[in-house]
Amino acid sequence: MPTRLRHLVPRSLSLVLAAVLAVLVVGGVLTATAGSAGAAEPTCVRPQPRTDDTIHILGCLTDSRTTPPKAVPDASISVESEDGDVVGTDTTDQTGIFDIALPGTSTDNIGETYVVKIARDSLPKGTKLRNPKQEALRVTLNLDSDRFVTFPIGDIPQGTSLGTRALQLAVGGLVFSLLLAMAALGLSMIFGTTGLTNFAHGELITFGAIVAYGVDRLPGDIRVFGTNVTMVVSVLVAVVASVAFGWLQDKGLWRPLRHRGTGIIAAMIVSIGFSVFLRNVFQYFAGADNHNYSQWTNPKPWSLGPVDITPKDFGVLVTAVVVLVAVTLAVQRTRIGKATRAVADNPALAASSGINVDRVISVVWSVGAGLAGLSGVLLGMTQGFDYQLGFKILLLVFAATILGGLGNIWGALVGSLIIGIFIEVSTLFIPAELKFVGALVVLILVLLVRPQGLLGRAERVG
Amino acid sequence: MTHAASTSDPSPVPAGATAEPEGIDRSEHLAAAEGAILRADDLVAGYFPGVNILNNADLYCREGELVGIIGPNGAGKSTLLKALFGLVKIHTGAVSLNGEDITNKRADALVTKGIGFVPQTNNVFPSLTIQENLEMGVFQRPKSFRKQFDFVGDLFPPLMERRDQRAGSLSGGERQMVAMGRALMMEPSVLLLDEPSAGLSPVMQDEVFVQTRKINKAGVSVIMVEQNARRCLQICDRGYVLDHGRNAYTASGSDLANDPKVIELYLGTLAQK
Amino acid sequence: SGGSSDSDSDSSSQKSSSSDAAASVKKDGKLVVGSLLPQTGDLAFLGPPEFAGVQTAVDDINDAGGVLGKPVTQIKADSGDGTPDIAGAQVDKLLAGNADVVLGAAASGVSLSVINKITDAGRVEFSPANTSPAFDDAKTDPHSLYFRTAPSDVLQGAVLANTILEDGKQNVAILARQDSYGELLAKQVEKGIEDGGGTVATKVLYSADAQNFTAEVNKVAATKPDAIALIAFNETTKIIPAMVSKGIGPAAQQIYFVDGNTADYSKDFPKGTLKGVKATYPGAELKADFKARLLKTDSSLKDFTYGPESYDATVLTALAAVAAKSDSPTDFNKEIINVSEGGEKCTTYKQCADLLADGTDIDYDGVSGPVDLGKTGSPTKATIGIFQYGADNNYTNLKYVTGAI
Amino acid sequence: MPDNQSAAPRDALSGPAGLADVPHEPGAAKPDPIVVADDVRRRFGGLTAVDVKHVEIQRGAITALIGPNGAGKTTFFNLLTGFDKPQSGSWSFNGRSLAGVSAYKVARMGMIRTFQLTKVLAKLTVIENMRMGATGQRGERFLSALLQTWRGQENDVTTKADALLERFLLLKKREDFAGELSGGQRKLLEMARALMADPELVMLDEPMAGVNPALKQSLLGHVKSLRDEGRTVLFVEHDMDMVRDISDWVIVMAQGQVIAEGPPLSVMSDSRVIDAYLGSHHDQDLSDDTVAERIEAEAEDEIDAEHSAATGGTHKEVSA
Amino acid sequence: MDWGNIIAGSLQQGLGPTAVIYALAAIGLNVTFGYTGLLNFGQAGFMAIGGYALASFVTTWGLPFWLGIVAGLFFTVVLAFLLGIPTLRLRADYLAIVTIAAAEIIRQTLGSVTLLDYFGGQDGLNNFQTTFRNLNPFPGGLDLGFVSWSRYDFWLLFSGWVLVLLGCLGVFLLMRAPWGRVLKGIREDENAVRSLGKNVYAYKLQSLIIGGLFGAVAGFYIALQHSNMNPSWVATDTTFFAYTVLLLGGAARVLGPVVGSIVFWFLITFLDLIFSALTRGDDPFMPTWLMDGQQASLMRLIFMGLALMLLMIYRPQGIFGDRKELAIDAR
Ligand SMILES: Nc1ncnc2c1ncn2[C@@H]1O[C@H](COP(=O)(O)OP(=O)(O)OP(=O)(O)O)[C@@H](O)[C@H]1O
Ligand SMILES: Nc1ncnc2c1ncn2[C@@H]1O[C@H](COP(=O)(O)OP(=O)(O)OP(=O)(O)O)[C@@H](O)[C@H]1O
Ligand SMILES: CC(C)C[C@H](N)C(=O)O
Ligand SMILES: [Mg+2]
Ligand SMILES: [Mg+2]
Repeated sequence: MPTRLRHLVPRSLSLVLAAVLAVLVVGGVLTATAGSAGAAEPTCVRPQPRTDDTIHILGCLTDSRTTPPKAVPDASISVESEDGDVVGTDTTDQTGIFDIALPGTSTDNIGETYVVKIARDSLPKGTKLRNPKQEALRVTLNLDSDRFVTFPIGDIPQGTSLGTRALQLAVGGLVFSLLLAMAALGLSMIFGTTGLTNFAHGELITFGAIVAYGVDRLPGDIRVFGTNVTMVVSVLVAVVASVAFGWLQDKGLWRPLRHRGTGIIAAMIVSIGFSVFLRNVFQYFAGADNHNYSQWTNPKPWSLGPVDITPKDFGVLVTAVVVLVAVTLAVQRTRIGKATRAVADNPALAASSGINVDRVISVVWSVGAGLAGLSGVLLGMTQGFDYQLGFKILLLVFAATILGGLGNIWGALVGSLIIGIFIEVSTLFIPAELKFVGALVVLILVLLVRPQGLLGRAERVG
Repeated sequence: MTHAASTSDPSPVPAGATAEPEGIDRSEHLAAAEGAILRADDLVAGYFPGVNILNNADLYCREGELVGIIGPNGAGKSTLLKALFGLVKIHTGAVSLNGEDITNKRADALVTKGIGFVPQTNNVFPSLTIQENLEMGVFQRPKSFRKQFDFVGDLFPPLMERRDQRAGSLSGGERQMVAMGRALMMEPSVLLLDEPSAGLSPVMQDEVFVQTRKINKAGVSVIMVEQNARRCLQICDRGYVLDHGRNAYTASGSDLANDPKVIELYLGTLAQK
Repeated sequence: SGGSSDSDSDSSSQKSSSSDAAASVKKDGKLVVGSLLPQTGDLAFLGPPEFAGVQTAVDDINDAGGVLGKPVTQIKADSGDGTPDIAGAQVDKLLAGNADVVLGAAASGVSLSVINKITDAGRVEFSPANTSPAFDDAKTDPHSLYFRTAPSDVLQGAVLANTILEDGKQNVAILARQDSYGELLAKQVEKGIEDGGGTVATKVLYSADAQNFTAEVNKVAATKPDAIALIAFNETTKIIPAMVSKGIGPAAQQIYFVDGNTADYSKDFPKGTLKGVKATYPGAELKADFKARLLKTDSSLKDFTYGPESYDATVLTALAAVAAKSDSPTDFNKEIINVSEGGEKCTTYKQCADLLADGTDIDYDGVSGPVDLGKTGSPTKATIGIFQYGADNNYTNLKYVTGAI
Repeated sequence: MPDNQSAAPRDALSGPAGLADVPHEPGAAKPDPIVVADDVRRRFGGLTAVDVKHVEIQRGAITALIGPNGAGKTTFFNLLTGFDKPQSGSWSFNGRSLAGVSAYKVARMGMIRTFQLTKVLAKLTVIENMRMGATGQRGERFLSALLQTWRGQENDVTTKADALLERFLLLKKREDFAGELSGGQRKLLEMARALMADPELVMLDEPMAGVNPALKQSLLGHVKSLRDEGRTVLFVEHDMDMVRDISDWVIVMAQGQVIAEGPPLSVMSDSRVIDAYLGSHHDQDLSDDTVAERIEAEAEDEIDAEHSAATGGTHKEVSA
Repeated sequence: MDWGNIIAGSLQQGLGPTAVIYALAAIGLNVTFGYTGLLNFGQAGFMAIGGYALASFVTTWGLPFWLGIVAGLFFTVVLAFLLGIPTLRLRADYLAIVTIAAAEIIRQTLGSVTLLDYFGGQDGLNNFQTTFRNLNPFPGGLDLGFVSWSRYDFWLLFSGWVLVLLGCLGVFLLMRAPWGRVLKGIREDENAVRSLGKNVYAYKLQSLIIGGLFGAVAGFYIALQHSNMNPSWVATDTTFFAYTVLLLGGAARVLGPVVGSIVFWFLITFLDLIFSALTRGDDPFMPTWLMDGQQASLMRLIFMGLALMLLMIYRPQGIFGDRKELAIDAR
């Protein structure tokens, strides 16, 4: 079995890496281009700037029922002082512009209030003010520059329908939840095997993002046959580094702790310390700023029916699915899945059965950290990252894991999907800033009904 | 029979009491242990530094021998087995298997060398099913699973019936069967059993003893700790009485079972009524 | 400056009749300025010019002989803007160091979180960058110990709204950071746009510690606005990519930035990302010689935002101490407004201090503008610059607009 | 059904003597039952672990509950004491229905149980474990804890605890943490602790499993003295020597049901019990190889019997 | 380097109001976690409730200060019930996550734009401390020569330490009593305690309430010390720090939290001052390529993380704890 185990790592890793590579290359090549609309007749051609010290009231009338909006000529506008004296009038020109000079210098006018009126009957047939009551605007001047006003014509563009928005949000949520799932799977595996509630898991996520950033920031692009593959290489390096980091972490920290017989609560507190430590070390080296990667920061979205999805998100989605399926199958198909559960239940007994406990745990740490790191880079690709990337979503990762049932692989996936999609879609009904709150409330409600999580199992007393 | 130590304390006192055997003569052990398949010499071991549970314990088991260990609660019987199996740190002393030093070796390495162990408590994987528990028994040789599984299934039919039930939900006795079954799966050459019959129904207890004997007859050396002392001594070739972390008496099973001192201190008279 | 032996005499202003008095700090002859400016956090990119402004001013003051015959000393602290839990402890550090004035914080939200602490301790808080209109509310500053050289966002809001309308945008979405600054600036922009006849398609306030902004951006995109005003700090680098992937990035939409996010993004985004984005921030055109002096203090400066305001705040404090002949904050707080307006104009510390020595009433005109502070301790007049981003993701000036508040 | 009140006279009908005329059949009515259970049924998935039609436990007597592994004895204990909830059924203690009553309330009523897998409070000392067992402690209420009005009572509790520890040979371990005890010592501590509550009914789940035989013997006397004090004892045990020695009455469970009842000797000679549980050679010496062989030869049949008894008609597997 | 100032500054924090806050919070955790074994990671939530109740009662609703205090305590009890009823039956690690989640729910909700008018959003609430300031019986600050506290801080820390000592006395009395014994029993095995006729649930709830009340008082002091109440004072890290304080002193020891808090804040400030001294000035001791002032401010947290780890590894029982007790396998 030791050989079996030893083979499992490279095998599942190479599978994962190949998948990442394939998808990222495809994603990179598919970067879409969007044409711009042809030019229309000129609208709102503004008069030449003046150098005198006067204030004008200007505006441009357009009919926004067409795209692009059409200029509305020949509408008459007047400006009255607060007492009702007309101080100037104008009619809009061919491009829709009106321009009324105010008497006096700018200093005279600061603090003055004027009323700008539009003559409704001077509007062309069929045009209506957007807000019929808004025929006069009171403007108080507090700037020494020209003052612009507008009289919108035509309805406000129809917003996107609720259903479409829900769909769009769900797709966004799906991408997020898959990334969450990778992190949660890692967390769940580590918990499942060692019983450690690892509060430093968030930092494993950040670690991936930061390593990739380091590679990305190396001077020059990495090119293969002329294609810029900097990001692909960065992702691969990040995953490998994360695996190594997980392995080292286990070897250097957690294994000695286990051998000293440190309890699970003490270990949990150690992980808190480690989390604080790592987070600040990350900040030490990467600063506190938000970062984006050099490639694919701003991909234009594809429109698939009502749903917009960028090639990047699509790539991330496919990568995540492939990786999740690969890892889950690897865990299910091999005896290591059972070995991890055996180790989780009772390490001493597992050893008594001939399982090399330390090696199983090493593998789990490596794979778990690799998953976390990968989810970190991909998260960084989709939304940018800073040194708190992992810390800020850690609670969601936990929520996902627990919702599904701690230590249960399928639970982690199910929990992530629920949490990730719920977070996005719920913003239709609750304020966006409370979206995490909503997900956490769901977590608590579920635990009320099923204290052991959705796929967890109750324990026997006595 | 050998009175390795003379003790004057009449009460059957668990650990911590005053009756401490003194001045053990180790010469006999040294002479007899020569060529034993498993031997432990002068073990001092414990759970915390500074607190020793085993105090110069000796033990040997010859090839094909069935050795029983009895003794009061807290005497260190389980600790001795765990120390042999690398689960408790040995401070001084040595354990060797077939002449090879295995002191403080990792348990899984010892499994590879052919030692099997059934702990007294926590001896199943609660979240694995019965079948998976048994699979763990042949973790290092998955190929032999089918054959061994049939063998163990014959031994404990209820396990076959419930093979997909999680061990955590089993009754105490059912767990014991799983634990025993797991160890038998690995076809060990030396088998360490810690109270294998505890919690089993009488018929199952008999079955365990008979099977242990049978396995032993087939060439497996067995060291078993039992509180079902009389039964244990009935089947074993040689027995040890452990007290205060060292062996107080050692002799053949039947000699021990009939020694009035042992009866008074350790066996009681209940079963004879 | 003050030790810790406070006395309870009510030396503060008329405003505080209902509440208790601030502690008063004994004068000790040494003016200590504490700077509470962003070294970390969402505004860290604006820290360097501000620190440079304060440092340059301190150097100038000390070159001119210091205050009350002693050199001014400076203690630095981090306002960690965007994460207010840093500022509290840092203020403790400044107070313990007997700082007479706390220059900062940069973010209005952070200033609000420490204002009671600073002013209750009888020290002056003087911010070079707070623009939230909240500070003009007497309730916010019961002891009259708060001042600023940055103009209230009443002005920036009006300029931004006017700029948006000037560009012919009629239906505008506002995406703003939820804090005193973002909220109230958004409100001013909204008001300006509605006053000018336009409509606000949606106003979305986000919580700055959100992990991502997809939901907020989706909400904005769903209303299909003509233009988007983005009132944010450094989280801009997260929001812009999210907007681009929703199809409402700078290439598809006119986007407006404000003082909180007008910065050099050439390192953050691929070329051309921000092309066409317009931005506003308070401050008159930076004079070349002052820019050179800031660069001398800190050669790595890239942005200069609020550097001049920081300079002016420091100089005004020093002048007020000179005028009050006391380094006790509860003495010189009454002079800060006086030296900023009404009287003989002067433009350097030395010039002004000399005039004060002659007993002349002065009006300090600083590098950031005329800095005439009104009753509430805020500028009554100020200049707002309007800028535009080029393909290099850096901004250039379009024009300056001056207005009264 | 319970027709008695706790105030009912207990003289002749109560205790072991009252069992004399009770018929030796499952579900037999006792003259003075302390516990009565009716139609208690507990299923786990497809497996019916407990399905007790009717059972009564005689007050003041020692009753043994025996049965093959997995017969449902522990589960029945859990149900009676509120640690688990049955799908259906009613059961009462001293005439008071216990359905839906939570575990701690059951214990307060005077029905204290121990666990098959010991549950000592590892990081409390042995004596603290013991003190915890006492009921009605003033100092366990928040206010009197704060106001320190519990001193006197605590002394009484401690005296009693020491006496019990002495009897259970644990006095030497008084100040040690319970987590440092060996498996057998833990059993002892748990039993002693249960007695701290002066329970009317003590329910012991395999109290002697793993206890050294010599010590076991001395403890039996103690259990008997509980009966002499007027307490009722119900215990699960696989050690037939003990069952025979101390029990007044034996109830046999198999596949969740009560299959036989009666005094020890009569039950143990019941062929069904021998088939399902004891095996016909449980008294024989195994060192005799011929016996061993015979046992081995017969083992298969017996085990088949036991296992069909244990799993019963429901052959559906419990899904994990 | 000015050692005198560094030591003085560290002492000032180690004995000052911040140490009071964390001592109070950690006493609460000591009851719930140290003695009862409930992994309550929601202490920041209780602190939020306390602080916000006080601040919003006074500032938003213009009610008296003392009513705010009473309300803070009252809502804490309510929260303990709300939190306890569903979650106290959960496994330890589930409980940890659920309580963190609850604290975050509270924090994010209180800081939300939706409730801006009541709780001030991210900026929080101001101007509620006046009554407390006016209660100050001391004529001036405390000046010990090398350290000094302003008049207000002195009042804060004096009243705070008095409360801390009263709290410790209470905990001492409780834990010596059978009541405390039951809590400790629950920590070990709640089913065993249940089988002995104790209402485990009620005890857990009492423990959570008492722990929460200490948290709420800590919350009052947070608000009063900062003269401001905003969501960032009660972030998850606050709970982590409180745990560090508790474990540093030694869990399940009466004085553990107090000593822990003093030592923690002393050390944290000490490190901070050292590193800022090392990086200060035009020609700092520490080369700028290695560490600048900004990075220096991270060093204390880096060290605190390390310290927490090393502590749990090499002295998991804290300053006061008993090594042997800790080593016992709880199972
Ligand atoms: N995990 C442990 N940690 C600390 N001390 C232990 C541990 N396990 C056992 N001990 C101590 O070691 C001594 C011997 O225990 P051991 O389990 O070996 O006894 P035993 O002979 O197997 O007794 P029993 O028949 O009751 O199982 C006991 O006094 C016990 O207190
Ligand atoms: N939580 C559970 N989930 C599923 N099955 C269970 C559960 N608890 C008990 N069982 C099953 O119910 C049956 C009765 O178990 P119980 O523990 O009551 O047996 P027992 O009579 O005490 O046996 P033993 O003498 O071996 O302790 C067993 O077959 C067991 O596997
Ligand atoms: C530095 C500036 C961006 C701060 C901003 N004007 C505020 O008041 O919050
Ligand atoms: Mg043992
Ligand atoms: Mg049982």
